[in-house]
Order: sequence, then C-alpha cells, then structure tokens
Amino acid sequence: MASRGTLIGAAAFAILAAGAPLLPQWLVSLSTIAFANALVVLGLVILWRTGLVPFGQALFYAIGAYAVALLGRYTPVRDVFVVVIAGAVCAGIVAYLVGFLLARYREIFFAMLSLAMSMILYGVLVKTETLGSTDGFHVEAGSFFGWRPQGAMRNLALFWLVLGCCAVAAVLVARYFRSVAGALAIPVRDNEIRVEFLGISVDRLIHLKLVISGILAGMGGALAALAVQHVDPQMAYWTTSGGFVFVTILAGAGSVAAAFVGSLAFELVRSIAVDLLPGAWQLILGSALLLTILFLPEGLGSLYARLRRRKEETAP
Amino acid sequence: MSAILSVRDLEKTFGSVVAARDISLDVPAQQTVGIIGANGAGKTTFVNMITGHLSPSKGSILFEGNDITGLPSRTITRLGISRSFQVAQVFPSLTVTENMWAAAAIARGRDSIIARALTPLDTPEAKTEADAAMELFQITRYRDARAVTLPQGVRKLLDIAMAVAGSPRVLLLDEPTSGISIEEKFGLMDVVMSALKTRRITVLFVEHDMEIVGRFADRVLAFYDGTVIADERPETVLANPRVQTFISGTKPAGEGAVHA
Amino acid sequence: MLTAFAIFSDGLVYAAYLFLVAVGLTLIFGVMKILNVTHGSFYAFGAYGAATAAGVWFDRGWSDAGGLLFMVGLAMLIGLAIGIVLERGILRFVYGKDEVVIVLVTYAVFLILEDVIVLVWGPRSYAAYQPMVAAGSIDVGDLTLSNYDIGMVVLAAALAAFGYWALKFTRYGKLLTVVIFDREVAAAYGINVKVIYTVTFLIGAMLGALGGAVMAPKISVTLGIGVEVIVLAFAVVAIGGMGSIEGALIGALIVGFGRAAAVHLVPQVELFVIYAVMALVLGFRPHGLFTQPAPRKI
Amino acid sequence: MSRLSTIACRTFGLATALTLGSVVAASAQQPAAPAAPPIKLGIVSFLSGPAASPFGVPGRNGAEIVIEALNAGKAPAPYNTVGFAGTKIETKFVDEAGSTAQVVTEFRNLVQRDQVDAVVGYISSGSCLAVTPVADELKALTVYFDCGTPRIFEEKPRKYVFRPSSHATKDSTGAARYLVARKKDITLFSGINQNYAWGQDSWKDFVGAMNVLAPKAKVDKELMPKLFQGEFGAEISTLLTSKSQALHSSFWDGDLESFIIQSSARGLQKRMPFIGTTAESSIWRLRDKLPDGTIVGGRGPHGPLAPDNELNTWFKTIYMDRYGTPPTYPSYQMALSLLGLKVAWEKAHKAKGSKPTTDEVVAAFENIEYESPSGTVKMALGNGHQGIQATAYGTYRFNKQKGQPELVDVVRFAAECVNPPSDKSSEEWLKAGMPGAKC
Repeated sequence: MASRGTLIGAAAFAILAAGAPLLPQWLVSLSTIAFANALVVLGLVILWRTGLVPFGQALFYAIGAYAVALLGRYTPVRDVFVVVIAGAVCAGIVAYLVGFLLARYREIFFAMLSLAMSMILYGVLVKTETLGSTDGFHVEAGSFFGWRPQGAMRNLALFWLVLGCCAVAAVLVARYFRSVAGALAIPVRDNEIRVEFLGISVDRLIHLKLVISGILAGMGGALAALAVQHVDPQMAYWTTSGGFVFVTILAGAGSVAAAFVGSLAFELVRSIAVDLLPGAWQLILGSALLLTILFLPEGLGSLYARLRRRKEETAP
Repeated sequence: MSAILSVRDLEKTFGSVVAARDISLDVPAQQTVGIIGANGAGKTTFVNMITGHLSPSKGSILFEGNDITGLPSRTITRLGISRSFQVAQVFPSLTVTENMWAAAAIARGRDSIIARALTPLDTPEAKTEADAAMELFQITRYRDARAVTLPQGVRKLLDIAMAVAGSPRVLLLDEPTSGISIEEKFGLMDVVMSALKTRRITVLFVEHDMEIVGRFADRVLAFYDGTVIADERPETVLANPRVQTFISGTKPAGEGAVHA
Repeated sequence: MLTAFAIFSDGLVYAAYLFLVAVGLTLIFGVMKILNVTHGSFYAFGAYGAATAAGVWFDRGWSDAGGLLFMVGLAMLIGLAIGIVLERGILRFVYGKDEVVIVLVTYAVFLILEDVIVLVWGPRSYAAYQPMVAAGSIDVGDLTLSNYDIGMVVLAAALAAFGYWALKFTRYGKLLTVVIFDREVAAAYGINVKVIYTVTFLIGAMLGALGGAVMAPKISVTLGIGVEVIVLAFAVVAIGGMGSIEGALIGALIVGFGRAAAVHLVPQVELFVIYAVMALVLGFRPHGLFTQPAPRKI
Repeated sequence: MSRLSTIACRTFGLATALTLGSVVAASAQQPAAPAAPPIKLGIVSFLSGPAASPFGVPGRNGAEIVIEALNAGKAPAPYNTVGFAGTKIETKFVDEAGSTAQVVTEFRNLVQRDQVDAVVGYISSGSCLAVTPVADELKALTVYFDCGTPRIFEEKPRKYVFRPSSHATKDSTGAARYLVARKKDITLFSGINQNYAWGQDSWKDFVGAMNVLAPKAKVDKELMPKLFQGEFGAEISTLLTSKSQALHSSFWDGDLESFIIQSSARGLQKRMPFIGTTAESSIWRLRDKLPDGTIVGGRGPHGPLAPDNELNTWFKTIYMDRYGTPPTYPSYQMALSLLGLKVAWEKAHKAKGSKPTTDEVVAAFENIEYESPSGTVKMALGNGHQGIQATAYGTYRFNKQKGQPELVDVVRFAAECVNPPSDKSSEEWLKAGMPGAKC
C-alpha cells in the first residue's frame, strides 16, 4: 500500500536530483536550506502526532550545527558524511539526556521546558567569546570522500547530500510511523492511561520520539551549517524554534512528504515576501499562518482534521 | 492448588484518609470473583493497587508467587494482570479495528522500545489476534466505526477486548455494566463472561447490581469502609445482614449495624 | 550591608516589573488555557500608545502627573481595542481547538502586529521619559533610588492585592474561580463562560498594555520590545505556576531577587539566571510552584 | 494499516512542481535587455526589528538620498558625474532581519537571481562574517557599511569584500585616548556593555587600550546585561556603590537611551562621567536628558564630529531637507561606502573605457584614498580592503538657548593613532602596547 507513495516519492527525489543542475543556483541554495530545515520539521511532525509541540527544538538544531563547526575548527575532520553523522549523533545524545526530564511533561509544560533548555544553550553560546559569541564563526567547507568541489559545484554537491539525507530520513521515518512505537502516536495522544495499561511505557515512547526528533534536528542543523558556512547562537534562540513550529503547522503532520513540501513552500513564500514587501514580510507570514489554521485545516493533513473532529465532539 | 493472586494486609492511605486497610485474600486460578460495596468503600482503590495504578501504603501483592507490590502498571500488565475501566478507556479517534491492532501489537512485542520501533504494528499475527478478539466479544460488525461514535455498551466491550488482547491470566473489570441500561446489562455480561471462560481467565469484577453478582460470581468480596467485611459464596454474602444493611440496601440501617 | 540593601531594592523593582508584565498573561492562561503570545504585542502597543500620549501631552506643557494618567489611560484603551478585535474577530473561532494550535494562532497574530507597529509608528524609537524625570529621586544612605521605581513597586503590590481581593470577594472573581476550576461544570451551573472569556481576555489585554505604559517612561520605546517581554513573562509564569496570580507574584519575586543578587555578586551568570531557575523549578515541580497537577482520573 | 500509519511521500511530487514552477516564474522576471542597462545595487539593511530605527533606517535613508543625488549628477565635485561613470544606478532594498541562513539566502538571491552588480550593506557583524565567504565564492562585489568586527579581514585575506568604514577597534581606542587625555589621574573605571559580540569586543578593546594608556587604572565593575534588557535597576545600583571615575559603554539606541534615562534619574552621571561610543546617534532624541559632560563618540568622525567640509555640508543639507533630522553615523557610513564604490568603479571604467567587470572594480578599489562627508578614507588594512579613518570624541552639552545638542572639546585622532597597522590584528596590537601609533 505504501508502494505507490514510495514510488512517487522516489520519482520526485530522482527528478529533483537530476534536475538540480538545470535550476538557477540561488534556487538550489534556497532548496538546500529548505530541505535541511525540513529534517527538523520532520522531527517536529513525529512529536506533534503525539500532541507534543516543543518550543525549543532549536536546541538540537544548534547542537548539530555547532558540532560540525567545532569539528572543522579544532580537528582535521572535514568529510561531510562524517560531520553530518557526528552532528546528528551529538544532538541525539543531548536529546537522550534531556529526554529523561522532558519525557515526563505534556502540553504547554513540555513546550515551556524545552524552550528553557534551548535558551540555556543560547546563553552559554553567547557567553563563549572564544566561539565568537553572537557573531558566531565560519564553518569549514567539507570534502566528499576527499573530493573538494568549489563554487557552483559545491552547492550542487551539498544539495545532493541534503537530498540524500532527506530520502534516507523519509524512508526511515515512514517505516517508524508503521512500527508499533511510531503508530502509537495517536493512541498516546488519545489516551495515555490505556496505553500504559496495555503494557507499554508512555514516557519511554515519548523519550524515543524525542531522541529521533533530536537526531533529525541535529542532522538538519549540521546540513544547514554546511550550507550557510556559518553558525551563530541565534540558531538556538526561541524564535528559531518558533519558525520550525510554524512550518510544521503549514505542512501538517499528515505525512512524511508534507514536511518537505511545507518547508520548501515556506522558504519560497518568505523569500518572495522579503522581495516584494521588505518592510512587512512578517505580516505576510503571520497572515499565512493564521489563514492556514483558520480556513485550510484540510490542507494540514489527516492529523489536524482528526484533532478538530475530536475537539468538536468533546467541546462543551 | 495454590492461589494465582494473593493479597496480604493491604493498606492505602491518602494523607489521613484511609482508603483501604487490612485486606488479605487468595484467589485461585479461574475463579470469578465479584466485588461489591458502596461508593467510597475501597473497591476501586483495591483494583488500582492490584493493577499498579496506586502503590499500596502497606502490605504485599503476590501474583503466581511473585511479589508485584508497587510495580508500574505496564509491568503488571505484561506479567499477566489486565484491567478494564469504569469509564471505558479506548482510543476515540481510531476505529475499533485499529484499537484492537494497537492492543494486540503492544501485547505481543518484547519490552524494548527499540524493538518496538523496528516491529511493524500491523503484523499478520496481530491482525489475526485482533480479528479473533473482535469475534469473541461480538463487536466485529463495528470494526470500521470510530471508537468515539460507539454506543456505550460496545465501547465497554471494546475496552474489555483490548484488555484481553495481552492474554492475561487475571483480569480486573471495574464496573463493566456501569452506564449500561438494565435491559442490556445481562446480555453484555453474558458475552463478556463466556468469552473470558473460553480463555480460562481468572476474573475479579466490581459490580453494583447484586443480581449480576449473584449470577456470574463464584465468590463475592463485600467492601465496607476500606476493608472486606464478607468473603464467601454469593448467596451467603448476599444474605449477610451487614452486607444487606451497608451495601445491597435490602435491609434498613439499624438492624445488624453493629460495627465490628 | 549596602549591597544587601541594594539587592533587596533592585530585586523588588525588577520583580515589580516582571509582575506587571506577567499578570495579564497568567490571568488569561488561568481562565482560558491560552498561552497568549500576543501578550508581547499588548505590551508593545501599550508602550507605543503611552509614548504617543506623552508626546501629545507634554508638547503642550501640561502637568506631569496628569500626563502619566493620560498615558496609562490611552495605552489601556488601545489594549482594550486590540483585545476586542482579537477576541471577537479571531480567537472565539478557535476556542475548543487544541491548546497548542491556539498558541500558534496568537503567535501568528503577534507576527502580524509586529509589522502593524511599523506601519503605524514607523521604524523609529519614541521616548516618554517625562514622568520618570519629574518623579525625581531619593537618597537612601549611599544609594539613590528613583521615586518612579518606588511607585512601580507600589503599583505592582496594589495590583496583586486588588487581584487577590477581586478573585476572592467579588462576584466576577468567584465566577472566574469556578471557570478556572472546571469549565464544563461552570457551564453546567449556568455561568456564561463565553462572556467570562471575553471579559477576561480584555482585562488581560489591558493589563499587558498597562505594563507597557508603565515601563514606557523608563525605556526607549522601539521595535522588538514585545519579543523580549514574551519570553520573560513566560518564564515568570512557568516558574510560579501557569494561571495563578500568587504564582506570578512569587515567580516575579524569585526571578527579581535572583537576578539582582547575580548582578551584584556574580555578574557572569546573570544571563542564565532566569532560565536556570525555570529549568530547576520545572525539574522539581513540573507544573510550577503554585499549580497542582491535575490528577489523572480513571 | 490505513490511518495509524502514514503513506510516505505522496506529496513529494508537489515539492518538485513547486521548485520547477518557481524557476519558470524566475526566468519570466528577467527583463529583455535594454540598450544601456542601469547599474544594479542591492542595499541590505535592517528594515524591521530593534536595529532598524538606529541603524537600518538611517542607513537606508543615506543610500536613498546619495543615490538620488548621484543619478541627478548633483553631488559636489569630484562626485558630480551621473550615477557611476555616467550610468544610472538602480537599487533593490532588502531587510537584513532574520536568521543568518536567511541573510545568506537573500544575499545569494540578490547576486544570482537579481543579478546585481554589487551589494552594499550589512549592520550586524554576524551577517558580515557569514556573507563574506559566500561573496568570495560567488565572486560578488560586496561593500559593508556598518558592521564593526575586525575579524573579517584579520581572519583571512578577502578578495571581493570591502569595508571603507573603519572597524570597531578605533571606537574603543579613541574612547580610551580621550578619557585618559581628560582625566590623567584616573585609577578606577567600570564598564556596562551588552552581552553579545559587539559589547564584549568593545569592552575588551577598551580595557586593552586603557592598560596601555593608563596602566595604573583598574577595572572595578564589569557589567554585561542581556541585549535589549531594558530594565537596568540592578546594574545602576551596582555602579552607585562603585567609586569608579568613568563608565564605558558601547550600548546603542534602545538600551542606551533606557540606561541614560534610568541612570540619570538616580544621579549616576553626577558620580562618574559616561563614555558612550555610539551615543552620537541618540543625541537628537535624548536632547537635554543626556547629562552634560557625557563623552560622546559616533563610531568615527560622523555627524557633529564630522569635519567641516563641502561634502559634509552638502550631505547634511540634503538629509535634513528630506528627513527632517540631521544624519547620524550610519547614514554617514552608508554615504562613504557608496562614494568609495563610485570612486573605484569610475577608476576602473576610466582605465577600460567601458563598463568594468567585477574583477576590474575590485582591483581598482584596493588601496584607494578618497574624500567623504566624514573626511578622508584610506583603504589601508586587509590588503587594501579595509578602510581607516580618523576618529573623534567630544563632550556633550545641551545648549539651552539654541535648544540644541552641542559637542565641545572635540578631539580628533588621526587614523594611524587609533587603528592597528596593516600587519597586526587589533588584539595583537593592543596586547603589544599599541606600537607604531602615530598621533
């Protein structure tokens, strides 16, 4: 049953990969960032299906990015595959550690605590003057198994790398959604007590989701750091997290692909808004978000529609 | 033969309030035990302690000879004690089939979260088991309905069917007929009890309706003021004057209301 | 000794500021279960409104005390107006949706209002310092305190006392308590929850604007002041317990004294104090100091 | 499992469609080439957020009027040719607000999508650091106008990036020189700076310069409040308990004005004079609320600290006429950046006789020296990519009769007096005791 979706996905992936050299460079760069961020959004989708919205996902994003940047600064490791995996692993470890605390929280308290955690990292980074404080620092251009492309070629190579990471992540996350742990997202959101009494720990289910979303966010951050070639503490600030939540809403939690489409659409809309109305692009973005929530719930995927039905039924 | 479930000197206090005290009993395998008592008498507290929702303040619980006192509910479930709820606990936004799949899948897997993330939810075994359970509890015709839309009785059946999905040896039913009309009560209990009999499950059920207790229970525990005041065959317990005074209400207060 | 007194007075002033900023947020959360990101906009509009009022008033050379009243009055009117538009125009359509979805609605409105500020007031900063200057200062030992700051502490204390009294002893307060306790039960008892919601939101909006108006004379009113305030108010409210007035007060005092002590004794850690306190409190009391976690009912 | 699980990738096709669709849109945007295409400049500056009012908007305003005057050929000599070498200039303004990734994306869009001939802009040092390698990668001529970090040319030589405005070190060294000249016997000083790169660097440089110029002076309080904190009660109390004889601050705009208002209400400036390295941009708003005796800097010889020359008079006049307030230092920095670009462009154009390539302009830009409304600019550092200028500090006085701010006791410091030489980084130079400074 997933075969048709997988086929379409694989075709889209192949077309994007093959068509990239034909695209204008600015669009390749924009899509690189958009798809790197889409990995973070994918992680948020995993949490959101359980009804959890972290306002501090930038914590893992920044950790992934800084891991790459620090490797470039203090070690001779330059291979993009190694550094991206390192970024993802570092973020995963941090997610595992903070997960012991965070996994016990729900709803707004989950959001607030995750926000506090990311803001602590932000504070630490700002205090670290050797790393350039708020100015951040340069990220070394990586090599691809020893190959060091320059200029336009490097952008293309990075785009393919991001695309490859996205494809792997999409396949794995889709698999995860079909697994027991992944499919229990809606049961957990619906009725934690029942899940516990069926014999599985809700906290551990959520802990796992946190680790997966942390790894994805770390990978996204690592790729973004390679693409932008610069890291700064702003990556850990709460408005960065807010931006990811924003895209998640636009995308909806209905499917894996929505994260990618949503992220790309967001970057394009933002870029066009900045282009057309440099003084009022936040207004456009805010309106887009508001209109989506108010009038396009169907466009947000199946979870949202279900959430709404549930609420209508239980509303006073 | 030895008891499948043994309780010794169980006590639960909330601050200065004593919710349950001095409860000691043994339940042999495949017995069906009815639990009666007025509201606040300690029935649900008792069920909650056995199933790990509450941790006892004192005393111990043995299941198949192992001490399970204070274990988390999910561990107790995995060991073989399941429960249903006074208000049916199902997943409202899923269909009946999906509810059963979730229950069957959770029950089957190993207790490792990583393993859970690698096993698909909809394995053929889980599907077969879900189908069988729906058949057994006669809810197959609702299989594609969302749980939130189900009539109360079906929702109760689904709740119990999900509890049975893990193949428990002991099942605790917390007021299986609450919220069900009088006409439907017996039908529901017939379905439930015959299903549980075929699975050879030891049952403890909390019930207000003395008629149902009389008909389905092999043995009755009467709770009053946090403890068990009678523990015998149904007809004996129901004839007990204190039970009649405090619980079943067939005898006015005053007669036999001598506090122990 | 001097330092101890300085920590005490600075802590009080900062706590007063935090309480003024957080009280509207916690009220709205307590009653409506909405974490209102727009609160930052109310604050900003209050500050801009007050600054505009100050311009109009003091350019004519009118009295300072009257000017402050005019500033606060205009700011709260603006808060009321935006509150009405927001609650009637948008929020009432999303009541009953998931809490987090409503947070995002307020986030969207906040983004829009940030640009509305630019459209209305332009990207320049405004000053309204006349009341602060006119209030003068008082010497306490070696320390000079601003009378305006003292006035702010008095105002915050009065507001806290009034809030306590209003919740405990007025009809509206009692109704609110019922709604806070259980929305459905309140509705079942014939309380018009919708009206309570509207009124509460408007009060919260006016309190947010009040915070901005009171701070306006102390600060340069400029773009982005709303963003800073939101996170600060969130932290205070999360520490004290979401939706509890006492909680907001205690949270403000803890953060206020904590920060003042940090600035005087270990300035290096000042940047983290508030978040460290927040993480610590939430680590031990997941729902803040003053909220009991709702028991799971079976 | 239909609803519990998710069908992957169904909408992936849409992503492709979106991407390809925008290509079509983008290619449609490109106009058919007219006979003499104007020179396109991308101007990047904060148009929203807290940095818009003090820097972004004055910077943009400066760009608008200077380019308008250039296109009309109405600037004073030697800048009286139309546009750049007779070709009119077209501008595209972009907001600098947003994440660094967004800033870099928008930079790429300007260069690759809008095909601008040069980008002029950037206020945040973070933006400049992030854009620099991209500019070199894209071989896009980029002129920074306001960002202050010395790291840009000290970390690595750059090819396509220029910064005619001098970097931040001179602000701190100038402040220290002025302070020490006015208060020879200073023994104790404090600082209050925002806890982010600009504040941290400014304070570090100031302390470094003080160590050289007044070795006996000790640091007392070292305050680093959060950026945009707004409420400074505790900091002011701490300073009130200090016996410092001066207070250094690189606060700007909102925080600066808030701090001045709150601290003067508590009489802080009566105890220690305040040295504001960016205070110039706020004097027109603070007016009589800025205490007399405050030491005022303006990130170089801009505004009231600017030299009295024809260009300055012209610039002040056209700015006042359009915007009703005098220009502040970001406007001056924008003006001198654009004029520097014009000089380089025209030099390259003259050598070639037709529209120069980017590489030709870059070659022409290196090491030039030219006049600006704020005096002579020498592209002396960073292999000729980083400008140096004299700087000036003055003491504030509000003239009650005229109802206008004034700066008295203005002291000018030659460029070589407050800037490191080309072979040393700022940090090394300060550590070594500012060798080779020519005052």
